[in-house]
Amino acid sequence: MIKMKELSDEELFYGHKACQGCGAGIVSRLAMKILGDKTIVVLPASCISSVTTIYPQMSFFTNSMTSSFPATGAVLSGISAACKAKGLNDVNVLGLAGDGGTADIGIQALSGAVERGNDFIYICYDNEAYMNTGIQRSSLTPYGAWTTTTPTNDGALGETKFKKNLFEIMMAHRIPYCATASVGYPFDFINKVTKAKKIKGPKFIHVLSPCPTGWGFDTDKTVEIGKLAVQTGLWYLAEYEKGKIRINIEPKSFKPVSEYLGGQKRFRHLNKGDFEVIEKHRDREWKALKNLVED
Amino acid sequence: MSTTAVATKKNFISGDEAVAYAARLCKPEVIAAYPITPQTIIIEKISEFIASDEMKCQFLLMESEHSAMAASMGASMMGCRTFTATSSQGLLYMSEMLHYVSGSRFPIVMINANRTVAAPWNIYCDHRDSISERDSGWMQLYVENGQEALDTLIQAYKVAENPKILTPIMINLDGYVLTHTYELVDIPEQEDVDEFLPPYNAVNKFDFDNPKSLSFTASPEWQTEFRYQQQEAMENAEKVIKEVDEEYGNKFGRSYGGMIDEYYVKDADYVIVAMGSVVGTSRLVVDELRKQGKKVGLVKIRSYRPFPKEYFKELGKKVKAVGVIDRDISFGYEGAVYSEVKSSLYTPGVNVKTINFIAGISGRDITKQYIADMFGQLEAADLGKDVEEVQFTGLRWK
Amino acid sequence: MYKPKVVKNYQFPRTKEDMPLGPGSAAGVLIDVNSGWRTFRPVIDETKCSMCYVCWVVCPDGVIDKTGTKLEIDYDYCKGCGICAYECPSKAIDMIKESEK
Amino acid sequence: MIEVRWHGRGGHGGFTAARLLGLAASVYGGNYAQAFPSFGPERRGAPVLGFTRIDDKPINDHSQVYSCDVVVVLDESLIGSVDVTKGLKDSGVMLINSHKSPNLFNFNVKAKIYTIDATQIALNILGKPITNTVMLGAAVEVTNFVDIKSVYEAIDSFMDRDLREKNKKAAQTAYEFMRGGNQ
Repeated sequence: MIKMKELSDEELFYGHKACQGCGAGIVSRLAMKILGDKTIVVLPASCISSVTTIYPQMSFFTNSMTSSFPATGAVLSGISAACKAKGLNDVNVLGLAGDGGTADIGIQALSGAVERGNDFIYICYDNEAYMNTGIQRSSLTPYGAWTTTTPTNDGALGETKFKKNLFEIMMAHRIPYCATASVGYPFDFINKVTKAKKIKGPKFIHVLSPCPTGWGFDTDKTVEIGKLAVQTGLWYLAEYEKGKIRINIEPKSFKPVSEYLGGQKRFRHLNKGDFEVIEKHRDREWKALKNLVED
Repeated sequence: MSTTAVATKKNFISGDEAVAYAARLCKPEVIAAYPITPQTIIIEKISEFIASDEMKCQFLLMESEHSAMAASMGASMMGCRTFTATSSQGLLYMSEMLHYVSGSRFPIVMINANRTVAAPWNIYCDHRDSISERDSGWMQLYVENGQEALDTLIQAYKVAENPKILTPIMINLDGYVLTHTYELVDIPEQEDVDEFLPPYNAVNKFDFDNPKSLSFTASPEWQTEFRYQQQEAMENAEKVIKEVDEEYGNKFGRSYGGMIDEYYVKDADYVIVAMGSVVGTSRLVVDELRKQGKKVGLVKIRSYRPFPKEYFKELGKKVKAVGVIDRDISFGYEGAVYSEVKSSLYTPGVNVKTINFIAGISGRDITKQYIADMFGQLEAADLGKDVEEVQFTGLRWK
Repeated sequence: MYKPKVVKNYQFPRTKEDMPLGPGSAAGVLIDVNSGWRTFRPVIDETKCSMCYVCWVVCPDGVIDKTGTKLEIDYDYCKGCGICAYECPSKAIDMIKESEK
Repeated sequence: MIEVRWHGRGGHGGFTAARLLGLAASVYGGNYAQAFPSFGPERRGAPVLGFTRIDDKPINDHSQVYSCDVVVVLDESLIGSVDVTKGLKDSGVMLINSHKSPNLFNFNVKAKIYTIDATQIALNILGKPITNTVMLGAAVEVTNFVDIKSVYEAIDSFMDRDLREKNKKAAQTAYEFMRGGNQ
């Protein structure tokens, strides 16, 4: 466990143009703090790339590059192999991508890179839609959420499918390390990045990153919403390492989902029946997780 | 062809194998590739080299061509010399990355085994794949046999990595006709290649002392200037391609004329312009027709990008008719090579006749008879006969 | 305060030679500030602050400085989101309207 | 220039023979050669073609082979389903792997027809009905460009160590058989 006072005062991610209260901003900043200046950051088209690397203002203070949208995993492979070719053993190769860039268009390259076993850390900051381009749904948009491509006019539900389980997809690769995290639990996240930094091979951290702009909440509630997601059981904090799964925080009882959903405009059209569907799905997901833990 | 100045090993190998040997001689530090017919043998051969320790490099077997080019770019960002190879659908699949690489100024060298593009699906040679990537910002060189593929690959790194150029190069090798054809190929000694091609000393790379942001976003205020740089680099390449080819010739005894190779053009009335393997076959036809007293000649375009426009300006003043063989067509217009040759030929006062031969589509053989007929058509056009400007050679119902 | 600073009077390239070679340039270059984004500015009440650093951790822009004896805010880059104030366990941060400073 | 066409079945080594002939003629024979398969994916058992061009000067021709000086049929059963005589020059020769006498083949060609029971030779020497080096040895006898010693060198450089001697013997046996004149 890293202590707060030990955290570096060096800001390697600074002066960026992300929205006020950006969850992905918290993720990026803390990750850079842990990984330090011997880090190469690969950024596909995403919120973070578009708010950090616009010539000549560069908000990453380490080596970074903007990758094409689908290619993050592959670029990480190339850089990782090049580090090997150059005999560099102390470089952190970091992919920092959104949910669309990871779970949709980038999943082939990510899967390939993980399967090849190249040495990198991939952090997916999940704001549950294509936020950079104005809130279009991704395969990680949750059930019932409004987005511009899952509209809710005339009684429509919004997103009709449940969020894809990326954690399990990564586990299926038998990846050396993967974890979920939430902006609501920054220390849990920091610990996971610290752990990932020490492990060789591919590492994947999936961080729920509330987005005031796309989800519809006040800019000061980003961390709070991230906590509620965990406390209502709609997001779990877990780790997979050496073939074992660990649940990091297991609420004794879940807060009502309405506490999480009710605080966000994207869910304001949902009714009690919808909440029940979401709760049922939550319970199924937890059951599946616990079954995996017991295996 | 003069005698070789340095020691070489004669080998009877396929074009693909020649490429693999050339890649080995160039000592790339990272290779990221994905197999596709008819390029596959290159990747297989390199796999053998790596497995037997004859070649030392980081070798990434990718899950797609898009990723192969993306990984190559990642490696290039670290200052590594890289190599990859693809073909056809694969080239198109990596299209997005081609622009990324050229725009970011990484001197990646790639072999493209020319193969048509579906549909109709087919694995045989034409130039639809590479011509479709004409504007990707890559230099495009076309070779006529396995030996030239090997020599050009070695030359290509020296051109691409030149600090005034820093532009990627795609070497186009006709699928099957060259990739799968075994010919006598001289393989130079490693130490001679090392002398000719020193390790890549990258400036455009990550640096831990002075960290860099690469491939960044540029607003409309700056895009034009970056694009201008790319055009300027291509213009610089025109000279460097020739210089490097000459230097190679001095050392290894083989050179190819730089951007252009001429065959009996000096006093020719009728000239065929072509790229790739058909050039070799055309040489024989020129020999035959010359024996019959016909004043025919041949121009091989070796460098399609940068395009040898100055050469054609001069050619237009000297000849009576020019035919261009395109192994592709830009539907709704004409062959792309033809368009460009034509627009370069015509300078004030020049009124040369031109014909476009769309030939060798999707592996259709371009026979010596076809080529002889092309010269016949040029003569007919010159004599005032009504000749169709854009023709599909060997069309069944004609 | 230990935070990156904006480059004053940043010189844009004027000639061909000034241009970076392709889209690659120095990392960590800030040519403008974000202070114009705020409606509310966070103000730390030193008497209430327990120096727990929660605000420092959760700030998306990293504008809180803990290198001195008290916490300070880099108002050049604070966007005024208010997460610090909301998350502060001691309620030591007030969000004050910019025009009422 | 002479042009040789090899008729075989996918996976039976017909193209290997085409390559070995090219290798023998060029690297070990001091001439120039070109060898290429019938382009495309090779399906095991399917009728396939291989080609060898040999010349005393560099070969620029990259068009396909339309007329042949030599046709080699590695598998007699191909005759009938494939036109093995296509493009065969009047001055050319055809070699067929068959135990039958050449005059039992009624081709409407002026070219000379030879047969050799390559399968039997292969079985005797290699223990397997793989006829490519046998037919290669036979083909060498009818092409003036290539010395049989070059073929041995080609086999030595091309084949796995444990296969070399047997295959050289196979080629030699066929070569000597053809020398004997079995028209």
